[in-house]
This record gives sequence, structure tokens and C-alpha cells, in this order.
Amino acid sequence: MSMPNDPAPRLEREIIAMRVAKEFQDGDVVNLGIGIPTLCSDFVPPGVQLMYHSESGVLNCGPLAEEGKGDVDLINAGGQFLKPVRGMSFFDSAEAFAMIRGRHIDITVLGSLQVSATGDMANWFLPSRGVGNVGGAMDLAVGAKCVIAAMEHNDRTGASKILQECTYPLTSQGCVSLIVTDIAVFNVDKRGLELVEVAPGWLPENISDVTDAEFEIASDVKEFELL
Amino acid sequence: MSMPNDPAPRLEREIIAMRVAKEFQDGDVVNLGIGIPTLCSDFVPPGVQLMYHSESGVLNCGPLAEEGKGDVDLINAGGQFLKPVRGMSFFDSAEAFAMIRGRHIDITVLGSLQVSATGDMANWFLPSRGVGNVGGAMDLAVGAKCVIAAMEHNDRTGASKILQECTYPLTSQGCVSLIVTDIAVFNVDKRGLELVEVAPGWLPENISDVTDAEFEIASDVKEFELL
Amino acid sequence: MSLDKSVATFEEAVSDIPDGASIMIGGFGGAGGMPHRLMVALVAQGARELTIIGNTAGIAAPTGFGWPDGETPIDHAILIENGQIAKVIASFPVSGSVSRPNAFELAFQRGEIELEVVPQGTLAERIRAGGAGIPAFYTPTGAGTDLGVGKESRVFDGRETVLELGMRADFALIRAHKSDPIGNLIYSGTSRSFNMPMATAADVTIAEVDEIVEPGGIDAERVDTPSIYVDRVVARNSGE
Amino acid sequence: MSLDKSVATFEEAVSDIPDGASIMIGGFGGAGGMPHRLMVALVAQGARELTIIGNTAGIAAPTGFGWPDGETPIDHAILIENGQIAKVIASFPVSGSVSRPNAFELAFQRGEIELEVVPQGTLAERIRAGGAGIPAFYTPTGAGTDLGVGKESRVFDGRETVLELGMRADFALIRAHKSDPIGNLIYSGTSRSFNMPMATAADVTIAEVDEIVEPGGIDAERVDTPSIYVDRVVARNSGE
Repeated sequence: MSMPNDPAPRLEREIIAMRVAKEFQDGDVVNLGIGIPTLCSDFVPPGVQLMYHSESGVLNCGPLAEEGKGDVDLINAGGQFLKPVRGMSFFDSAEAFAMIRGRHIDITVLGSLQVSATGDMANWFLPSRGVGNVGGAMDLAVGAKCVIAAMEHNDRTGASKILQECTYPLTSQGCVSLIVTDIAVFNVDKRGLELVEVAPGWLPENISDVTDAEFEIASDVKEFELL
Repeated sequence: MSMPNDPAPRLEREIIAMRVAKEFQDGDVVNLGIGIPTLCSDFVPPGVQLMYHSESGVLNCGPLAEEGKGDVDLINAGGQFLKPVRGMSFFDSAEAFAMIRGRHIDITVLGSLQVSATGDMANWFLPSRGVGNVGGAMDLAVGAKCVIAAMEHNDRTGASKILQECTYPLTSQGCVSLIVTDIAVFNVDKRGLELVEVAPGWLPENISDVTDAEFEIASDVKEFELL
Repeated sequence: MSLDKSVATFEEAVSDIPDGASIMIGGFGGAGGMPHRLMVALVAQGARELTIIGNTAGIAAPTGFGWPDGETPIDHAILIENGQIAKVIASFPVSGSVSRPNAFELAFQRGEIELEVVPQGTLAERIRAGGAGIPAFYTPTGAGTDLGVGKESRVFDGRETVLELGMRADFALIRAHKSDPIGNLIYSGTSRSFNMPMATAADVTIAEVDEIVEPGGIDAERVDTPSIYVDRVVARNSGE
Repeated sequence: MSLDKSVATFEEAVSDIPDGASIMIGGFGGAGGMPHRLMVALVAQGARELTIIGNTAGIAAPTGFGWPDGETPIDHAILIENGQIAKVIASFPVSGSVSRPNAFELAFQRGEIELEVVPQGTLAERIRAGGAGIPAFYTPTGAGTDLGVGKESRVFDGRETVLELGMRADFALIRAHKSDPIGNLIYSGTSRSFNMPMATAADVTIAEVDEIVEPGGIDAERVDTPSIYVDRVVARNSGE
């Protein structure tokens, strides 16, 4: 979505995914959430081999099945049908989450409703609905070695999804180490946010205008690095 | 072993096993300890089908392999080679003990160094040795729905293995519900021991003479019932 | 129980489930791995005031989650719509779409059904613990969130955790691919999900399978759920 | 790590184990399921002051436990006799025969090795918990016994339990039947034992297998230890 005072266009979801995918290292075990995170698998850098984990109970799983060729016994966590690939393995939910909680997942990429300046994530409960799906979000947020939030910078009403403190119920405290939005990239730790990249045509002050959280600006802040 | 004042012979280990086997009900899941308990499988009543569990990680396992035909990957908890049978399943140690601790075993038969009047069992640590193998004994003692102690009544020095209180380190408190020895059968609960059967030629007072624990005598105390 | 656990019909398999029972229902959420025929039989059987425990509370109808195009989803919603459910324990109780509520959400908003939301990994682990004789464990999941409120908290190695209790149920309705007559089960692909832990954690575990093979027809090395956990098996291809 | 985890030799597989490391060693106690070649390589490698965690501390030599007649047992005893072990954590540390002590018992009686005895099921569960991110759990096993002394105790449902901590190690040396290059493992029969939980609970898991098959050579439905847990695989039939 765009806002009236935007100095330049906001980036497409695919560009967000492309930027996130730069973080993947060869051999990483990766769990991708629903939405923008799922797109990351299309942009894995050359030479990088990943092992995808899904909490539906499959490891080293492959891409989505072709339309109409789905097997009901081969789904991802979003209920989509997957293509069978060699090297897969199947396991039950207790084992799937033993892997997550036990720190066997190197990186998870999750969408989020809100992220705080200290890396708190709120992505499971929309107060206006009064009921929510926690699913595996809390387990992934506490269990993965690295949690990346991939999301739009502002919601449909224009409200900042990056906040000094989350106002929605938390998924986990202080779990996020990188935020990639459609206009900015932030490093996150307990001390706060550091703006490290901006979308083309955006300046740090433009980011500040649409962000309800304080942040430091990296001395070498640059344009989105996609290569 | 026999003692000087015995009024009649003590029963063979096979007879102890035969008496224990009378407790098995059709469909029971059974775990047999090393020694006398292992012999019970030879005396299962006709019409009774059991599912044997071994903490080595095999369920519905069969009899010992023929001499020289052992498979190193098919052992029981005593390290003996088993014959493969249909309907077996294999699993790891965490699962093997999930079955035990989770109350999926109907009956375990264990040898014991000592059993107390309230069903405490001491069968893993001989103080004179100063080191012992606990193995799966504690898990079986707390986990099985029914724990039967099958043992000789007195040790090699003539000391009673049934005591008011165990003097050796405990395996578990109050776990034993039936004691079968070479001269007597006792029901056990928190209130104490009840003598229910005696070996041929033995009277309750003869049992009392070689037992260092108080016990009630069942109104219908009878000779060992093997059929 | 005897060692032959096969039951002829789905109706017979669920006939003794009483009002007020707690029932685990296996599967992840889609068409695979869910005991559809047992659920249909339970609707016909009519037990009420049930507590159901599962990953979802029936999310397929509004969005088609995990269902092939053109098929009509069957899931927990049929029990909810029949007014049989008093309480739901789930990690993913409502539809992924706010604008397309599932039967559970409608009943919940009407105040007809109680809800306990449990993180998916905590739910799986609580069920595994219930089956494994572990009364309680500590987990970092949920600490410092609304779902950790009211739970004992404790720090291990500098990390806040909450105490979670093992969970059991009166019945587990699960879905596997094949069984032998004594109840050794194998699953297909991602159908393992909650079926495997649930099989271990109920007083009575009832498995809906595609086929009951002859004794010895399942390779001992391939068994996913050992027969010790299974009380009844009923096949979709049985002669009913 | 890259996705090809095969290592050419047993020597290379254990080369980086430092003095003072904690090492889980898989198996139940017999000839099956134990990483003999890795243990032999570790003797040659020579790391000292090791803590070893296993079901036994090497019980086969005195009694032949789980070994075919006529074969010479190889187990933890070779590490103990080489003076490499500072501490043993085991459920079954000594020989089943008082009159035929194993190498561990002799060293223990000389005061050379520290011992922690853990009930077998608690040991397996502590290792599983260590691999599953569960820092601690309650179990009835050991409550009211010497092995429960000094542990927090708590009553659940009228039953006394003790608090046990998850256990991890720096390395796990395990034994499986086959692997594919990315580390999916299958076992044979009762060789699963401690190998499967240990595979999950070490910083570096090294699997000794009979054979490393081609990619895709292990059926996804049959995998016992998923590749996520395995760091190195080395085959007995490799060309060394």
C-alpha cells in the first residue's frame, strides 16, 4: 500500500522476499510463514542450498504442486499441496515442534501485524476479531535461531506496524532480529532498531515520518541491497 | 535355596513363573524382567494372548532366537537375541519409556532384592558393591499398571527378602501389588501384606518363621494355585 | 482388550462415547490425516457436551484449507453445527480469513462454545507428555504473552519459560493409512501430524484407516504408531 | 553446514573433538546399535577428560551382553581403558555380574572416574527434552529414592514426581543402518534405542552407518531420524 506523502513507490512483495532471501546461507534450515515469507523460496541466491521445514510435518520439502496435482497427504503449514521431492522426510507434530523449539531451525521468516523497537512480535491476534489462530507462530518465534519479520511497513489504515511498543497481544518478546518492509530494513536487538537500508527514493527522514518507533540510522545506510 | 527348618521343599523357579503367569489376562501388555520373570512366558495360560514389550525398543516380540541364529539388531533388555515374529514394531528408548511411564504396560514382573510390607521395592543397588545398574527398573516400577515381584523368599544367607522396611536403596515406593516367592504368595497394598497362598507342605506359621515382615493371613489361604 | 482390535463399522467404533467426553481429533487441518468417517459417525451417534482437542476446530469449509478444489470439506464443523461441542482446545480454531468465519467462530461469538487456545507446539508436546507419563514440563513458548498469563513461570539458562501440563483425553479419533489387526499403524506423508501423539494420550484410541492388512502385513521397521497405543481399528474399505 | 554431510573416514569424523568434551554414545549395550568404528577412531584421536553419556558404560566385555558367541566386544571400555574418560552418565554402568567387573567399575573403584546414574527412561527423556527445547520436566521415576535426593519434588494428581533437566552434549556418536548424503537415517531393529534421541541433542551429531545411499535412496515415509538432526555421516563400506 502507498500513502499520500510517500516520496517514492513502495516495493512489491516480491522485492521484500528477494531482500529477505539474501540472508539465507548455504545449508540453512528454513521455515517460511504464510504470505510474503513463502515468496522467499523463489529468490534463493545461486549456490545456496536450503532445507525447508514445515510444521505440517515435512522436512526438505519442495515447491508447490502443480494445480490439480495435489496430494492431500503432502501439505505445507498453509494447507497448500506440495510437490514430492527426493530427500524429504515426514514426522508428527510433536517432532515437528521439537525441531523448532529445540533450535534446529536456522531462520524463520514470518509476517507480522506489529513489531516493537526491541523486537517483540505481535502477529497472531487482532483485537477487533476477538479470537485468533496462534498456530505455530509462538513456537517459531521463540525457537528459531534467527527470526526475520517480513511485512508491509504500514497497515491498510496507514498505521505504522513498527511501534515503540506493540499494542496487540504479543507472539513473543524480543525475538525479531531483522525487519524487512516495503520501504526499509532494520537490524533489531534489545537496545533498539537500526535503519540499515531504504527503498530507492526514500531517505531516513521519510522512513521516520511513517514509523511510530525511534530508530538509529546506520552510518552506512544504503539503498535496498538485492544482490 | 532351602533352609534347615523348612517343613517341605521350596518350589522351583519354573513353578514361581507358572504361578505368576496365572495373573496374565488375554490382551495384556507385559514386560518381563531378567531371571525368573523371563520364564513366565513359558507358562502363559491357554487362550491368553499377550503383547510383550521390551525396553530395548521392541513390542510384540517373540521368544529367544535359536542358539547361533541371533541378530545383533534384535535383542531384549537382557541383551539376549530374539526370534523375529510378525506384528513386531521397533522404536527408540524415549518411546520405549514413554510406553512404560505413560501407563501403557499392564503388568511387569520383576525380580527383587527386597520388598517391604507396603510394597516398596529395592532391586537395583547392592550396598556391598557400591555401584549399581538402575536400568529400566525404576521406570517399570512406577509406570506399569501392575507390578509383580517374583523372587526367592530368602537370600543365600537365609535373610528374608520380604521386610517390614527395605534396608537397600529403593527402586520405588509402594509399587508392588503381588509377591510370588518359592514358598508363598502375598497380596500387597498400603495397609500391608496378606498371605494368600502357600507352597505344598507349608503352613502360614512356617512362612512367618522365615519372613521379617508382619502379614495378615487370608481367611481362605490356600495351596499354590497353578491352574 | 484382546489382540484383534478390528471393528466392523464406524458406528460401532464410536458407539460408547458418552455425553461430556473429551475427544482428541487428529490431523493438521486439511483433507489428509483427518478421521472424517469417525466424525460423521459421531454426529449420527449424537453425544453432546463434548470437549474436542485438535489443531483446528474445523477450518476447511470457509477457505478450502488443504482440500482439493471441488471437494466439500468435512471436519469438526459438522459436530459444532450439530450442537455437540461444549469446549474446543486448539491452536488454529478459526478460519484464516476474517471475512469468512467458520462454524466454530460463529458459535463462539454467540457464546455457545468455550475456547482454550494453545500454541501448536505446546499442544503437541502436552499431548505427547500426556501419553508419556510426564505430568508437566517447562517451555519457552508463550512466556511473556497473553497465553502465558496465569501459568507458573520460571527462568532456565536465562530464558523465561512457562509450566505446561500433560494432556489426556477419554477418546482419540485418529486417521492412519493402514493397520494390521493388532493395531500397528502406518501413515501417509503429512498425515502423521497430531494423529501420532494423540494415539498415545487417550484412554481409548480409535483409528480410521484405509485398509486393515493381514497379520504381519506391516513391516516392523516401518510402523509409525506401535500397536500398544491402539484400541480399535476400523477400515474405510470394510464390508459395511 | 552444507547439505552434503558425508565424511570420508572415521578419523576425520571425530578429528575436532576437544579435551573435556561431552559426548553421547548411542546404542543399548550390545553389538547392534553402537558406533564401534567412531569409538575406535576416538581412541586413536586421543581426546581426554571426556564426559560420556550412554545407556551403559561398556558392559559387554565381561558378560557378552548382546554379542554373538566368539566375537570380541568393542564398546566404551576401550575409551575407559585408554584413560580418556573423566565422567560417565549412564543407567547401566556396570556388568550384570558382580564377580566379573567391567573396565568402568574397576576405574570407578580406583576413584578415577565420576559417575552419575540416571534411570533409563529418565535418561532417554532428558536427552529427548534436550533436543526438543524442553529445559525441564517432572517425572514420577526416582521420586522417593536415592536417585531423587537433591531434586525438586512436586505432587501432581496425588503422585510424587521429581524435576529432571533436559540434557545436551557437544557431540553425539550414533549408529544407524543407512543414510543418504543429506543425513536422513534409518535404523535396523532394536538399534534405534538411544541413537534416535541422542541424534537430536548434540551440537554435532556424527552417524556411523553401514552405507550412504544415493540422494533419494531412502523412502521419505521410512526415515527414522530426519536429516535436520545430523551433521556428519560416515560409512563402514567407504573406500578408506
